[in-house]
Amino acid sequence: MALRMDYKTDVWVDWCPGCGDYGILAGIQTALKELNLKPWEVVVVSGIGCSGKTPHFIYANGVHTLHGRAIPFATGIKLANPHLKVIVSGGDGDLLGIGAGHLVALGRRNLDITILVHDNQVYGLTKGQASPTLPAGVKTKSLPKPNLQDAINPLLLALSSGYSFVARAYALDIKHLSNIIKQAVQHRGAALIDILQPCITYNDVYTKNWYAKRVYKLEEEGWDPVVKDPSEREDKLAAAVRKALEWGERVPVGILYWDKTKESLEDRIMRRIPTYTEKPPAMQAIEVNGKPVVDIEKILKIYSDYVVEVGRR
Amino acid sequence: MALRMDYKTDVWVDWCPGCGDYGILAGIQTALKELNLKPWEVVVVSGIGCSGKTPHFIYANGVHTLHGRAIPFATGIKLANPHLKVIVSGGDGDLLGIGAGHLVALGRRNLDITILVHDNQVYGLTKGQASPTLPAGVKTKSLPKPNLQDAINPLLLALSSGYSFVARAYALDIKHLSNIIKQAVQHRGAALIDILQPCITYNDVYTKNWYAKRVYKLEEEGWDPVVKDPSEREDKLAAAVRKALEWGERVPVGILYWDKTKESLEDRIMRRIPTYTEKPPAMQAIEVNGKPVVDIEKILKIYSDYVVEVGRR
Amino acid sequence: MANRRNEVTALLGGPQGAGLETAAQVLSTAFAITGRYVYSYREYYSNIKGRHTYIYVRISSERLPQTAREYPDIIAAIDAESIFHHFTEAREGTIIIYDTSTVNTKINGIVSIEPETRNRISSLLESSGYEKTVKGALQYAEERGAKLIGLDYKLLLKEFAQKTGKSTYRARRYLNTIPMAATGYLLGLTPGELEKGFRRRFRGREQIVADNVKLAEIVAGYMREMGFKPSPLPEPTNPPDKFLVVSGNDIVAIAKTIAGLRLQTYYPITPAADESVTLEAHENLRVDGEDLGSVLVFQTEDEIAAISAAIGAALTGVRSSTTTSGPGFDLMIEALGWAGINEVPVVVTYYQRGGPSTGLPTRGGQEDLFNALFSGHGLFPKIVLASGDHVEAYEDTIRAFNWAEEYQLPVIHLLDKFLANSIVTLPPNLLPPAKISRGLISTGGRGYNRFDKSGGPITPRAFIGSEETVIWYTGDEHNTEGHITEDPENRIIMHDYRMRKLELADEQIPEEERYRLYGNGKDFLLVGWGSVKGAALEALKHLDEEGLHGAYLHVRVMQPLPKKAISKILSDYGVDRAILVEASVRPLLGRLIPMWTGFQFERFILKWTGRPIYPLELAGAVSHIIRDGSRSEVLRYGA
Amino acid sequence: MANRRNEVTALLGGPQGAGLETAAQVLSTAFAITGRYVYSYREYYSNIKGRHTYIYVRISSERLPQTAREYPDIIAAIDAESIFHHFTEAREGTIIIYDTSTVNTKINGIVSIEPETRNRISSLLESSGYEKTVKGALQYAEERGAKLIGLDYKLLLKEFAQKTGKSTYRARRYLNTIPMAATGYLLGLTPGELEKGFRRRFRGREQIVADNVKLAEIVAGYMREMGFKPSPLPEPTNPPDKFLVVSGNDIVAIAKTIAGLRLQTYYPITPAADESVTLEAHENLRVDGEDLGSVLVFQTEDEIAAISAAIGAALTGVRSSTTTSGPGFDLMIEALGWAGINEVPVVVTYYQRGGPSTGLPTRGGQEDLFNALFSGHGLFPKIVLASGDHVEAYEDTIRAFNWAEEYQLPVIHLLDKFLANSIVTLPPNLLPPAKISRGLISTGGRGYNRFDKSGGPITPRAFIGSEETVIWYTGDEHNTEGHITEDPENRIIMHDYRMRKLELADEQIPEEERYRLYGNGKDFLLVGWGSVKGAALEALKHLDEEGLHGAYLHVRVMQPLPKKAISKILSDYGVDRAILVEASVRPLLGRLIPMWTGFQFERFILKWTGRPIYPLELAGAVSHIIRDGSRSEVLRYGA
Ligand SMILES: Cc1ncc(C[n+]2csc(CCOP(=O)(O)OP(=O)(O)O)c2C)c(N)n1
Ligand SMILES: Cc1ncc(C[n+]2csc(CCOP(=O)(O)OP(=O)(O)O)c2C)c(N)n1
Ligand code: SF4
Ligand code: SF4
Ligand SMILES: [Mg+2]
Ligand SMILES: [Mg+2]
Repeated sequence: MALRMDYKTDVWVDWCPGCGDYGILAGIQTALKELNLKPWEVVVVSGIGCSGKTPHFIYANGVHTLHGRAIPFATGIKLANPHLKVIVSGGDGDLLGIGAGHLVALGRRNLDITILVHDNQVYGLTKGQASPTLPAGVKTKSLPKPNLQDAINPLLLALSSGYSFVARAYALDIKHLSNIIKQAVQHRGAALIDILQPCITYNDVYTKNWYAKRVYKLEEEGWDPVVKDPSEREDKLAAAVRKALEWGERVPVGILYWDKTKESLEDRIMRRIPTYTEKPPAMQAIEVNGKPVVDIEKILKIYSDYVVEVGRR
Repeated sequence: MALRMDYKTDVWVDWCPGCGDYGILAGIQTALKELNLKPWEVVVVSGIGCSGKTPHFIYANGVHTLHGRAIPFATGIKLANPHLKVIVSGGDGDLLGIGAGHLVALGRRNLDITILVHDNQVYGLTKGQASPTLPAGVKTKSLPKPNLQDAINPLLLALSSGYSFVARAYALDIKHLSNIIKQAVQHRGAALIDILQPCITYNDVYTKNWYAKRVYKLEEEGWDPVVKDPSEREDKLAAAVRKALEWGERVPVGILYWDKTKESLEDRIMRRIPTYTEKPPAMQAIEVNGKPVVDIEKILKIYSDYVVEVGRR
Repeated sequence: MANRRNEVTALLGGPQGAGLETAAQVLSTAFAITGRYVYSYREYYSNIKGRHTYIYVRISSERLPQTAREYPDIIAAIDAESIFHHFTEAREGTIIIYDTSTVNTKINGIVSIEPETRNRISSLLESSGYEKTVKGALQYAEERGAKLIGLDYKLLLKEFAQKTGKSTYRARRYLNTIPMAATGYLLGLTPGELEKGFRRRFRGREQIVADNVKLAEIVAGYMREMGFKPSPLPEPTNPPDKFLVVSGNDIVAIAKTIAGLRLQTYYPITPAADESVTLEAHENLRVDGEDLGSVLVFQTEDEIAAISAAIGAALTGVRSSTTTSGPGFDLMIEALGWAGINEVPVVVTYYQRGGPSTGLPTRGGQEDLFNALFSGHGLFPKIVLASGDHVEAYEDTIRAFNWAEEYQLPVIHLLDKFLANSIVTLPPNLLPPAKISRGLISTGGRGYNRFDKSGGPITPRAFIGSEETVIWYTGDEHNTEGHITEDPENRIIMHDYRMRKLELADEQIPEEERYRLYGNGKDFLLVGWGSVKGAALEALKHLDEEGLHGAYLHVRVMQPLPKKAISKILSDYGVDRAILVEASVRPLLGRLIPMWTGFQFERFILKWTGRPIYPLELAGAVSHIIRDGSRSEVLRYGA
Repeated sequence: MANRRNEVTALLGGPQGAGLETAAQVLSTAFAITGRYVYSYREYYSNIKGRHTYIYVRISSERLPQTAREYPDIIAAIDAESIFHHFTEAREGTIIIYDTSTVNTKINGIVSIEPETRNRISSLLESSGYEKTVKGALQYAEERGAKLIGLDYKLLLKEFAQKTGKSTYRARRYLNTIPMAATGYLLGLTPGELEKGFRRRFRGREQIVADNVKLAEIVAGYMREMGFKPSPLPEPTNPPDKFLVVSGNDIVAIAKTIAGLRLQTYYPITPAADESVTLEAHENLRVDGEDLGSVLVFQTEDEIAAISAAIGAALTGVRSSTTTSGPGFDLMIEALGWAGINEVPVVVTYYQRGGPSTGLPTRGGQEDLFNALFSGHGLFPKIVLASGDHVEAYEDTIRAFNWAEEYQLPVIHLLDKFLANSIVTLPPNLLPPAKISRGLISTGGRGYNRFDKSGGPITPRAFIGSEETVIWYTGDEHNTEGHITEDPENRIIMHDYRMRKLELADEQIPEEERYRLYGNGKDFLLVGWGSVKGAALEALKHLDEEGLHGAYLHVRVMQPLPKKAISKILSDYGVDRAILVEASVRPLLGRLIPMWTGFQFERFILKWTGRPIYPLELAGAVSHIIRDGSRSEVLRYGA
C-alpha cells in the first residue's frame, strides 16, 4: 500500500450508521492532517469496544490492545520512543471502568499522551450495558431495568488525577473536536478529552437531539483554562472543577483546564538519564556483529560496587 | 477463644516499633468499642502490605485479601449481607495504585463501606518503594534516587469519584481518628478516610515531626462539611476540593465533605428487589432436605417468558 | 428438498442488526407450537450492525437435534452478501431463497465483506468459471443441484407498504420477514402457526404482529402463485405439552437459580454476558404471590472485581458465582488462588471463545482447557467440569455448586460459544430433578476455628455473620484460626490437606459420573469433551450406516479426571483406533490424558476456525483416518 | 568443628531489622577478599522488623558451593529466639555462639515467635525432658555433641560503649557485629581482613568502620581470653583475582544489561523487586566516560500495566522485559496472550515463591511451572526456561532475549526465591561470553506487512517508528496487515503458523541445550529443575561416597521440552530408579514429562515447606527410596 497522507485506510468502517464514532474518527484524521504529522510518527492506541476499532481506520501506526489496557500499552510505547506522538482512543467502559486505575496513574505521571474518551454511556460492543458514565436511574433501551450504579464524571476524575490538559468535546462537531485534539497532541503532558459520543443503537437517552440543545462552547463564554504560572494552579483547578460539575440544561465543551507549567514525566526522566531523549530505549544500539555493546568487562566497571578484588579491599 | 469485646486478638502485632499503623489499629478498635458493635457484625477487609495485616489484630471478622482487591471483596460481602458493617483497611499503594480502579468504582456506587487509607507514601512491606502518594522529586531514605512519578491526592480522588463521606485523619491522634471512623461507619454510603501514617522505617520525609507542626483540625476552624440538602452539593463539593488542595505549611484533618442526602446503592437495589434487606442473598433458604426451594416447576412460572406451550401461543 | 429423517435445516442469513435473530425466533417458536423440536445456532461477527450473520435452524418432528448440521436444506438469504458466504453449502436438492433484485450485485461492491473472504470467494468463482456476482454464485450452486427460488424483495415490500399504508422506509424494517416467511411456507407452516410465533415474540405489540402476518401472507401468496409447494414436516410423534426454549446461557441461568445461586457478579463479555442478563431479568423469585427470594446480579467494574466480590459474598454463606470468557478468566486467576487457599466454594462459569487474546470474540473453540485447569501460581485444588449440551449444562451447573460446597473449593464450569448460542426447545422433563447438598456446615460459635483440620481435610464451614462467631481469612498460609503463619510443619499439613480434598473428590465421585461412553462399536473410538458431543454422536450414526462401528468417549470432569476408566477404555482401542477430537489448534484433552494415564494419542481431528465441528465433516474425517490411514485431519466447514 | 572438605557453614540468626544481612555481607566480603568462595542464603518472614531471620553462610577454600547446606558448623545467634529456631540443627561438633544473658529466657516469653512454632518447640523440649528456656535448648544441643560458646553480649557492648564513648543505646545498634565477629574469629579471619569487609560495606563511613572493628577486636580478645582457638580454613588453592558478588536477582539484572535490555517495567513484589532496584541503580551505562546508553526502569501502577508497557515498548524495537512473582504473573496472563497473537518478543522474569495466593511470600517453591506453561486462554506459543544457579540464570537471561526475538514470542524465564536470595562470589570467568541474536528484522518501508506469512511462520519484524512504515497490531485474529479478520481460512493459517514457531524452536534449538545429565551412575536417576540442581549435585556426591551411584537429569527448557532425550534417559533407568525431585506439594515436572513422553513417575521426593531442598536430606531420601523401597519422601529440613 502506498503511503497515504489522508490518514484513511481501506478497512471498512463497521460502526453503525449514524454512530458518533464517525465524528471522532474524522476529528482525529483532521487533526493529524492539520498538524502535518507523518503517519509513522504517530501511534493510535485503543482498547476493546466499538471505539477500540478506531486504529484500523486510521493510516498511522495502530495498536489495538486489550480491554482497559490502552494506557499502559501507550505508556510503554511512549517511554521507549518519546519521539512518537501517542494518542489513546478508548471507550468509556474501557478507560473509566476496567481501565480507571491506569487513567488515574497516567494523570499523576503527566506523561505526554493524549487520551480520547468515546463517552457514549454504554458498553457498545457488548450490546449496550451501562458504562461508568451512565447516571443511576437512567434506563436506555438496551437495559432491562434502570441503571443501579451511578456515573463517574470523566472531567472531575482527570482534574483530580493530575492531567495537565482537560477538555470536553462533542463528537458531531468535528471542527471544534479536531481543534481540541490538535492542541492536546501538541501539549507536552497528559491530556484527556472527554468526547460526548451518541450511540445510536443502544443509547436513546443521550442522543444527538439531547446534546444539540445543550452543548455550548466554553471559549465562547470567555473561559480561560490556561495556567501560565504555577501560582494560578489552585484557582484554575478549582474553577475547572466547578465547571466540570455543570451537566443538565447546559453542557460545556472546550478546554476546561490547561496547565502549561507542569513538568512532564519525560522532563523528570531527563534529570536522571541525561541522554534519554537523544538516545531513548528504542534507539540504542545493543550489539555489534552479535557482540553486546555492554559486555562483561564493561559490566565489571558499571557494577563496580559488586566487585570484590581478592587480596584488596 | 472466648469472645472478646476489646477487639484485640492474641496475634503479635509485628509492625515496626513506632509505626503509625498502631495508631490506626487503636483508632479502629476504639471506634468499634464506642459504637458497641458485636465482633460478628463487623468485617474488616484488607489488601496486602503492612496495613494488610490489620484484620488479624482485630477481634472481629477479618478478611485479608489480595493486593489491591480489598474493595471488591468487601463489596461482595456487603452486597451479600448488608447487615454487616464493612470496613476496608488498606495501604496507599494498595488502594490508590493497583486498586485505584476499584476505589473509583466504589465511590460512584456509594455502597455503604468505610475505606481507611494507610497513607504512608511508601510501599512498606516491599521495602519502601514510592507509593502513589509520594510527590515527585522526593527522596525517602528507601529510594536510591528521587521519585520520578508524581503523587495522587486521595481526597481529591474520593471527592471526584462520588464518595459521600470524605475525611482525613492523623494516625497518631487516636481520639480524633476514632471519632471520624465512628461517623464514617455510621454514615450510610461510601466513606473514605485518608489517614496520614508515618512509616518510621522507610519514610524519613513525612515523619511525626513533619506532621506535628502542620496538622490542624478543620472543625476547629468552623469547617462545615455537611450537605443537608442536594442543592448544597455543588458548593460544598467545590469547597472541599479547594480544601483538599491544601498541603504544605498547614495540613487539614477532619471531615471534608459529608453528603447525607445521597442515595446509597442498597437503597437503589431495594427499588428493584423490595425484599433485599429483609432477605439478603446470604440469608435466604435455598433448599429443604436437599430439595431446591426453586424447583423446575417454579422455574416454569418465573421463566414463563421462556416457555412455549405446544398447540398454544 | 431432502427432508432427511423427519427433519430439516434452514439457514437464514443477512446483515447484523437486520432482525435475523427475530426471524429465527419466530420460526422456531412457530414450529415449537406445532410440537416440533428446534435446534438453532447463530454465527456472527464482533460487530453491531452490518456484518454478515447466519443461523442454522434445525427442525425435527421426532426428537431434539443434538447439534446444528451442515449442508442446509434451505438457504434463505436476506441480502447479496449471504449468497456469497453460503452458496458453496448447497448440495443436490438444497433450496436457495434469494432476492432477485440483487443478482447483479458484484462481490467487489460489497464493502462489509472482509477482504480475505472476498478474495477467497472471488478466486473460487473465477477459477470455476463463474461471474463474481450473486448470479454467478447462484449458478455455481444450481449446477451442483441447488434449486433457486428468487423473490423480488423490493416488490414484495412495496406491496406490503401499500397494503399497510407504510412508507417504503418503514416497510424496509420488515425485510427479514421475507426469507423467513418463505422458509415457513416451504416447510408447511400455516399462516395461523406463524402468527402464533409472531405473537409470542412481539408480546402485546399487536400492530407489529399484524404487519408481519400480512407480509408473510403476501410472501406465501406469491410463492403459491409461482408454483412452489409446501413440503411439510411430518406430524410430530408424541410431542411434549410444553417446551422451555433456551440458549446455553439461559439454561445455565435457570440451573443456577435452582441450585440456589443468590448472588451473581459479572463484567460484560461475549458469549457469557447473556447469562447474567437472563438472571437479572428474573431476579425476583416470586411464584403465585409467594416470595421465594431473589437473585442479585451485580455488574462490576472489571473481572477482577467480579470474582473478588463473588468470593467475598461466598464467605457470608450465599451460593455465589461469576461468569466470563477467556480474557475475563485470565484476570480472575489471582483471586481464584485466594479462594483455593481459603477453601471458598465459588463457581466460575467459563464460556470459551476463539483465542488467543481477543482472538475471534464471537466465535467458539475449546482451547481454554489448560487455562481452566492449570493457571494460577502455587498449587490449590479446583474441580473443572465441562458440558456438552443443554441438559449437561443444567446438570453440571447444579453439580458445580454442590461440589464447591462439599469440597470447599472453586469449581470451574467450562462451556463454549457453540453451546451458549445454541437455542433449543427443551421438554422440561428432560431435566432431572435437582438435589442440593451444601457439604459440612457449622453454626460457628465461640471457639470456632475455620481451618481446624483435626477431623480431616474438610472443616465444617461457618459463615461470616453467624452469631457469636468470629472468622479470619488470609491469602497467606495460615493456622487453624485463619491467622498467618510461616511455620514449616503447619505448612506441610495445611498445604497437603488442601490438595487432598481433590483426591477425596476423586475417591468419592464415581468415575461413571465423570465421563460417558456412547456406543460400543469396536472400529474406532472418538474421544472428546464439551461441544464435540453433539457432532460426535451424530457422526457415529452416519458412520454406522456406512459400516464403520465406533464409540464416543465423552469426558465431563477434567479434574479430577476419571483416569482409571479412561485408561481402560483407551487401552481397549489402542493408538490406531483412538481418535482425539477437539476444537483446538493443538490437542489439549489429548495432552491431559497422557499426563494422567501415559496414553499418547496418535490420531487427531482438530478444528480451529472458530466454527463448530459439524457431524458430517467429522464422520468424513473419521473415515479418512480409519479407512485411509490418515493420521490427523483438520476440519474447516462453515462460513 | 568439622571443616568438611575445606569448607564450613555458619548460620547467623537474629531478628529482622537488626543488621543480620549486613553482618553476613561483611563476613562474606572479608572471606572473598581472602580468596575464599562464599555462598550465602537467607530465610526471612514477610515482616519488616522483629521476626526471626537467618542466613547460611557457606565458605569454601576450593570452589564455589552450589547450594546452601544444612547442619551448620557454627550457629551464631543474636538473640534468644534464634536459639529456639535452630538448636535442633546442631550435630556432633557444631559450635553454638549465644548470648549468656538470654539463657533464662523462656520460649513463652518471646512474642515474636509464631504460636505454632512455639508450641512445636515447646513440645519437643518438654517431651525430651528439657526446660523450655534457652538453657534447655542449649542443653539439648550440647547433649547431642554441640559445643557452646556463651558470650555476654551486654557486657561486651558496655565495654564497647565505654571505649568508643557511645551511649548504651547507640552501642546496641552494633549488636549484630558480636556473633559475626565471633564467627570470623573462629574461622581465622584476622582483624585486618574483617576490617576490609567492613570498609567495603560502609564505603566512606570510616567512623562506622572503626567502631565495628573496635567491637570485633573486643569480641576476639574476649574469645581468646576464654581459650577459644581459631580454626582457619585452608588457604585457597588458586583463587581468582576478583569476584562478582551477586544474588540471583543481581546476576539477572547484569545479564539483562548485557543482553541489551533497555526498558524494564515492574511493580514491587518479593522476591523479584530487587532485580529492578539493581538495574535502576545502574541505569546510566557510562564506562570510562563513554556513554553506552541507559536502562530505563519504570515502576508501574500494577502488574497489568507492567507487562502491557513492556509489550508496548517491545513494539518500538527495544528489548524490554518485566519481572515479577506468582501473584503478579497471574495478572499478566491476559496481556501475554496479546503478545502471543501479535508475535511480540517480550521477556518475563518470573521468580517463584511459596503459593498459592499470598502463600509464603518470602519463602520459595517450584509450584508455578504450569502457570508459566499453560495459563492464558486460547493457544499461543511461548518459550519457558528455568535456571538452577547463578551461571545458568545468566545464560538463560541472554537466551531468553535471543529466543524471544528469533521466534517473536513471549519468553518466560523461571527462577525462584531460593536462587534470588542466594548471594555468591562469582569469578567473572565462569560467565561465558554473550552472543546477541535479534532474529529476522526488517526496516519496513512502504508496503510492509507485519504478518506476511508468505515466507513461513516467521515474518521479518519492523519496528513502530521506522521511517515510512505503518504497522497495525490487534489482539483479534488478523490478516497479514494486522487488521481484524474473522475469515476461517485466514484463521487456519495464522493460528497454525503461530504454533509452528514453537515447533520450529523445538527443531532448531538442540535438545542438549535444553537439559543436562550430570553423572552416569546407574543406581538411580534424579530428575529435577531449577533450584533442585545444587542439592541434587551435592547429594550425588554424598551418595557416591555411600556406594550409591546415580545421575541427575536437569531440565532447563520446559517448553519446548527436550522430550526425545528425556524419554530416552528415563527409559534407561525405568520407573523404579527414576526419582522426581521437586519443591512442590504435588509433582509438576512429574506431570509434564508424561504429558509429552508417556513416562509415568512412581518415585517422588517432594518438599513444600517453603525452605530449599538441602543436599543431605535429599541424599537421605534417595537412599530410603533406593535401599529401603520407599515410594515417596517428604523433606522438611529448615526453620
Ligand atoms: C477483559 C475483558 N473483559 C470484557 C471484554 C468484553 N468487552 C468487549 S467490548 C467491551 C465494552 C466496550 O465498552 P466501551 O469501552 O464503553 O466501548 P464502546 O464499545 O462503547 O465504544 C467489553 C466489556 C473484553 N474484551 N475483555
Ligand atoms: C499482585 C501483587 N503485586 C505485588 C505484591 C507485592 N506487595 C506486597 S505488599 C505491597 C505494597 C504495599 O504497599 P502499601 O499498599 O502502600 O501498604 P503498606 O505496606 O505501605 O502498608 C506489594 C506491592 C503483591 N502482594 N501482589
Ligand atoms: S453500538 Fe453504538 S457505539 Fe457501537 S458502533 Fe453502534 S452506534 Fe456506535
Ligand atoms: S515498614 Fe513502615 S509501614 Fe511497615 S510496619 Fe514498618 S514503619 Fe510501619
Ligand atoms: Mg462506551
Ligand atoms: Mg503504603
